[in-house]
Amino acid sequence: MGSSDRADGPAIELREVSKRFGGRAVIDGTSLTVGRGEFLALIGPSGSGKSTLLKLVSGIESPDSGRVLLSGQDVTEQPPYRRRVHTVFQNYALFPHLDVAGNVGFPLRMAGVDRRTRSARVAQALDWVELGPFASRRVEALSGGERQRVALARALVSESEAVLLDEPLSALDPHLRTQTLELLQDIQERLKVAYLYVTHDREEALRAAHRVGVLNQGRLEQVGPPEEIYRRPVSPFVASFIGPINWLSGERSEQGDGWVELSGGPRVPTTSRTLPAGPKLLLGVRPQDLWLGLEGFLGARIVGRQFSGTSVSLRLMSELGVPLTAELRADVETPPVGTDVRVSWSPEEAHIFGVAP
Amino acid sequence: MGSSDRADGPAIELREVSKRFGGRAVIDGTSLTVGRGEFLALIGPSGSGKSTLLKLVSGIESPDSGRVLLSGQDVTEQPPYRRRVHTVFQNYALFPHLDVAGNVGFPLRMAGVDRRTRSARVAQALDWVELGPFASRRVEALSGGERQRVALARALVSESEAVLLDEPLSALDPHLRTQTLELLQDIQERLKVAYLYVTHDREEALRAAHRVGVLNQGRLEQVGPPEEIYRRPVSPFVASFIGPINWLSGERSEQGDGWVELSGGPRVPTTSRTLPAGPKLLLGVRPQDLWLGLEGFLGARIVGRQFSGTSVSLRLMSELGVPLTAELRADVETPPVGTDVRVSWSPEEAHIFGVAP
Amino acid sequence: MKGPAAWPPLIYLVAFFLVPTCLVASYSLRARDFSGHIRAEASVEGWREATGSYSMPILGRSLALAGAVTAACLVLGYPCAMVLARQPKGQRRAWVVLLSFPLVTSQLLRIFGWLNLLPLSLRGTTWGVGLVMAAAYLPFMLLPLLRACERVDPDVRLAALDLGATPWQAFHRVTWPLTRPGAIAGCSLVFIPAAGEYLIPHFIGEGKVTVLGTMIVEEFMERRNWPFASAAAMVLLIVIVVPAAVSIRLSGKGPRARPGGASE
Amino acid sequence: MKGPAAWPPLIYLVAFFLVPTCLVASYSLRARDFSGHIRAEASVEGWREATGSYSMPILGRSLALAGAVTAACLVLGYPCAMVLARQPKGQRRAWVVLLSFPLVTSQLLRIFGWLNLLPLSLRGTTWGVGLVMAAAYLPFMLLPLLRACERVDPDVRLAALDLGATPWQAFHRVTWPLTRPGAIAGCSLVFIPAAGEYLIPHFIGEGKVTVLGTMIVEEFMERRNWPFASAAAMVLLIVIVVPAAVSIRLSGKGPRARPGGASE
Repeated sequence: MGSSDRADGPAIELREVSKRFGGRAVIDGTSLTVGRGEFLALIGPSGSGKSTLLKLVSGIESPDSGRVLLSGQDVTEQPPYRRRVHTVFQNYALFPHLDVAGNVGFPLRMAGVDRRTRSARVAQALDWVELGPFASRRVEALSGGERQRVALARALVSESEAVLLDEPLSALDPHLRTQTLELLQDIQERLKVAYLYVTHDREEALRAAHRVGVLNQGRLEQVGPPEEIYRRPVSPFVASFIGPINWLSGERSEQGDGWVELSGGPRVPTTSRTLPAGPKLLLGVRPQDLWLGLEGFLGARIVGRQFSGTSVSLRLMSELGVPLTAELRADVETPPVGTDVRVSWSPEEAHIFGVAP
Repeated sequence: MGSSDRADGPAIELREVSKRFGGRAVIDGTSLTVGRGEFLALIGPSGSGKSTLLKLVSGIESPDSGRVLLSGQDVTEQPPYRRRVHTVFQNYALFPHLDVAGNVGFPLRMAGVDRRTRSARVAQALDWVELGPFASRRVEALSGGERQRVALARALVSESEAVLLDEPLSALDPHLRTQTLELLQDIQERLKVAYLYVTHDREEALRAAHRVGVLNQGRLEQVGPPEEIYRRPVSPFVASFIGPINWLSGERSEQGDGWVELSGGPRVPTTSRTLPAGPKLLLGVRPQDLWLGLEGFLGARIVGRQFSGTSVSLRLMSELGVPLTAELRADVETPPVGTDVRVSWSPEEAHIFGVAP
Repeated sequence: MKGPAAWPPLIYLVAFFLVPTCLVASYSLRARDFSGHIRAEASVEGWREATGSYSMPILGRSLALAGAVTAACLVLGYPCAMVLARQPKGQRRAWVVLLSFPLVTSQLLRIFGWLNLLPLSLRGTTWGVGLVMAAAYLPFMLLPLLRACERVDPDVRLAALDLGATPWQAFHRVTWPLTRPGAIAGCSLVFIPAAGEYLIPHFIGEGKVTVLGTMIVEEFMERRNWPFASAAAMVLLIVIVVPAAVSIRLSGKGPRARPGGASE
Repeated sequence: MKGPAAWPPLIYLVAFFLVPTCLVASYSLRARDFSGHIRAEASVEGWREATGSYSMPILGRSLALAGAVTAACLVLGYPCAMVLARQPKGQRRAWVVLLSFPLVTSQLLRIFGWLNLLPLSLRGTTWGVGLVMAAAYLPFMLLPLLRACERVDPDVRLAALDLGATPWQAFHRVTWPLTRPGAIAGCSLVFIPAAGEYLIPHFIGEGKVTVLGTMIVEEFMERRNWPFASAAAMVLLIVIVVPAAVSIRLSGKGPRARPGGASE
């Protein structure tokens, strides 16, 4: 079961894959490549098809059209137990009648690995997830975090090229998520295994993945490195989903390109890149990119203030009647609630999209 | 049932209350006052006695010693159904056999309010929580967020002076928490009702409450406004619990007060206030208060980098062998992993505590 | 989601339940010859006898007996179930096993034990039969009641107290409505077999307590009046199906007692 | 948490189960006079007869019959339960109600229905008795099996396939071990009452199939050999208690099939 039988090609490749359930396209002509040793995170709201995409890769579902390739081999027609890719299920799906070693060794046993090799490799996999002394524990006696790591060890133990992770942190307590994510990252780097990681938590994806894909209604809207997705979203959906944002509507100024006329308000400058085509424009600025001062594009009144330790977030009511949120560093003195201020932003930080009328 | 029968005094007052379960003091001589119309959040790790404290106020548990006062009246000996304070339970504890209006009207029905008045006040309470059209819905047909609001309306409908909230957001999806917290805040301000709000999420408490109390092993370590708790924690426990922090150990410098000698490393300046007494000192600096540059107190190497949208967090290994975390704004250019930098901080932002040897 | 067609249990129901029932129904509408053999031609004589002046008092006695047994089981079982539901989980499980014991050990053994325990004045009386039936059927009441009580979120009762309900109001307005489906299930499980009980009236009644069960056996086996016996069995089925249908209706409408967590 | 003391169910168990059982046990160790009356002095004559050359073949036949009925129910019930567990929740609930129907409607009615359905060649034979018993007891097997199948997290089977198990391996290594406690419970619920069954051998066997249940009734009621009948009842109890205790042990050790979520 060494690496000699591996074909060339990316760890996972989907080519124009579609899947319908009851007439509805859950995955709609999606192509995606996960390179060898790459950590790719897929994010999207519930119902966007994230989990279905994983099932198409693992073989639990088969696509209506399109091809699925693992390490360059077409596995579209193969049942799940022939595909050399394992899944970390959202609820872990551990075998409650087996102990930790029995769970982790299951894939090896199914592959016919002899007992002695098996126990050595199980011990190794448990070391990766820092559960060395837990081999003979009952699964029921484990905490949520420990179960999660058993599920991970079970998916890693046969050293296949790719592991699928279905919202692996969602059942964990918030305070465990950060450290578990770091463990996932460390293992991924150490073993050079490819991760296809599904989550609905944008911060997890941005923090940990090499590339992030944003799914919306069965279609991949954008795939790219985290900072690219965050700084240059290709659609209002991506911009909103990847982080909080203030939206202002407007249209192209008649006084020439580079200016946007906000609905019922002032003109604001933009960077010189050509504005999108739609007759209506949508201009988005993230809360931490808003500046408050005596000068600025827009008048606004501070109507609320929340301190969160690292930052202070101010709720503003702008002269346009649109509420805005600004997030300032907590160590900067902020004006009190009720103050009238003017709001501006750096034109480079404004995300502008055209919308159909 | 108007406000005429209310005595004077704070909405909730606990005087030296203790409660033991099986020999262990779960609440240990705690005094606490929640003023009229005040939003007080209690935070603490699990097992710190937060929920027990609420049960002592509602009367579900009675204290072994100490007094409980509501609106100035001693209710220590009264059963829960005589106390004019209602609870929003962590799992909502809605009555599954009653519809929404039946749930919200329950306290009024128990108080003998006639049907017509009842339905008017139920409608009003449902308006407060923006569930007006849901009166005749089955509880089972509601989403988690809607159930939470029904539980809130039920606790508010009899317009008592105080409402107890037991981790009201913990069963909600993360994306619902922010908006539900704002709704809770709005209602609290509008109705001038006192909230005693228990949570293990420090950010919720800091964002929303007028004052925050930190519970540790049945004792209130500190009570104060959020910014005071965050900026001037009275103990290492409070400093750690209220937000991430880097700890360095050291001792008082022999060269005079105002300097701390870090264990195995350099001297660092502090503000002129006298240092605490303990022979050993603990110096804490929050990740966002660390500066990286060519000059600084400590040498360190950047060993990891995570982008989270609004900020970049860098993992550092200091020359002391202690790992540090620095959090920088995402729009500032950060040095790549592997760079050697020097770390410093403003002496005002360092929290210094004495520790027993 | 539509699951796969459930053919195997359907076949079971039809072959093992529906067919025998229909056969009995068809016998109830036939005539008989004097040796007791069923003849081909139709007749309502069986039904006339089964609803006549001989049968109706027996039917009435059977239903009254079953009703009294059910009421006794409910009154005895509810406090037991409430107490058991508050036990820690492991102990509760052990209790369920212990309480299931009488269900599965030989009924005969207990009947003969009881026969000798009963005061002489109760042997061969309806009271004696009722007492033994209540003892025999209590577990059928207890187990569904216990399940219903377990399912009630304890916080819901605390919430009622917290919101101003006295302990009695909390029971009347919250605990009872939430456990009612279990009580209805328990009552059905006691009433239905009690109405057709044969063994206990036969052995404890010592031939002096005639109920539907003993009457049907007598007609089938001794008097060999099959149309009458079949019609009486059908009357019993009808008398049982009506309350069962009602109880399924009622418990089907009952709420799930423990509301699920927030779903995405 | 230690709950309140469970006195009411304890009293029930002692009064309604333990006392009658002990009474029968005491009778089994007494002598009798010729009219069948129990005398004061002790004797092991009852036990000698109950374990003698007349009784032992009957005991053997009863256990073999119960075992065969149990095996037939398991083989028929397992596929039914698997199919039902995959139905949507509402339909599953309706099926449970339908399948409970034969349990609660009059046994007599079905026995007489069967009596007339059975080919003449099977009436009065052990085969015929076994067939009717299997039909009657199948729901006792089906309901616990269905509950066990329902509790198996479907993702666990998918995980097995995902991790390289063929469908047969997934059944053999995962589904079966997880549903085994339900199978054991079902087997106990069938085997135990089947070993002591009286009604079906009595009516379907037409006096030609003697099993423990019919033998005990005959000795008690007709021959009035109470020490023998009591000892035979105790033998039945012992034969039943041993497998029951073993099955409780086994199912008590069985895992909870659906692992709970992460707890704090």
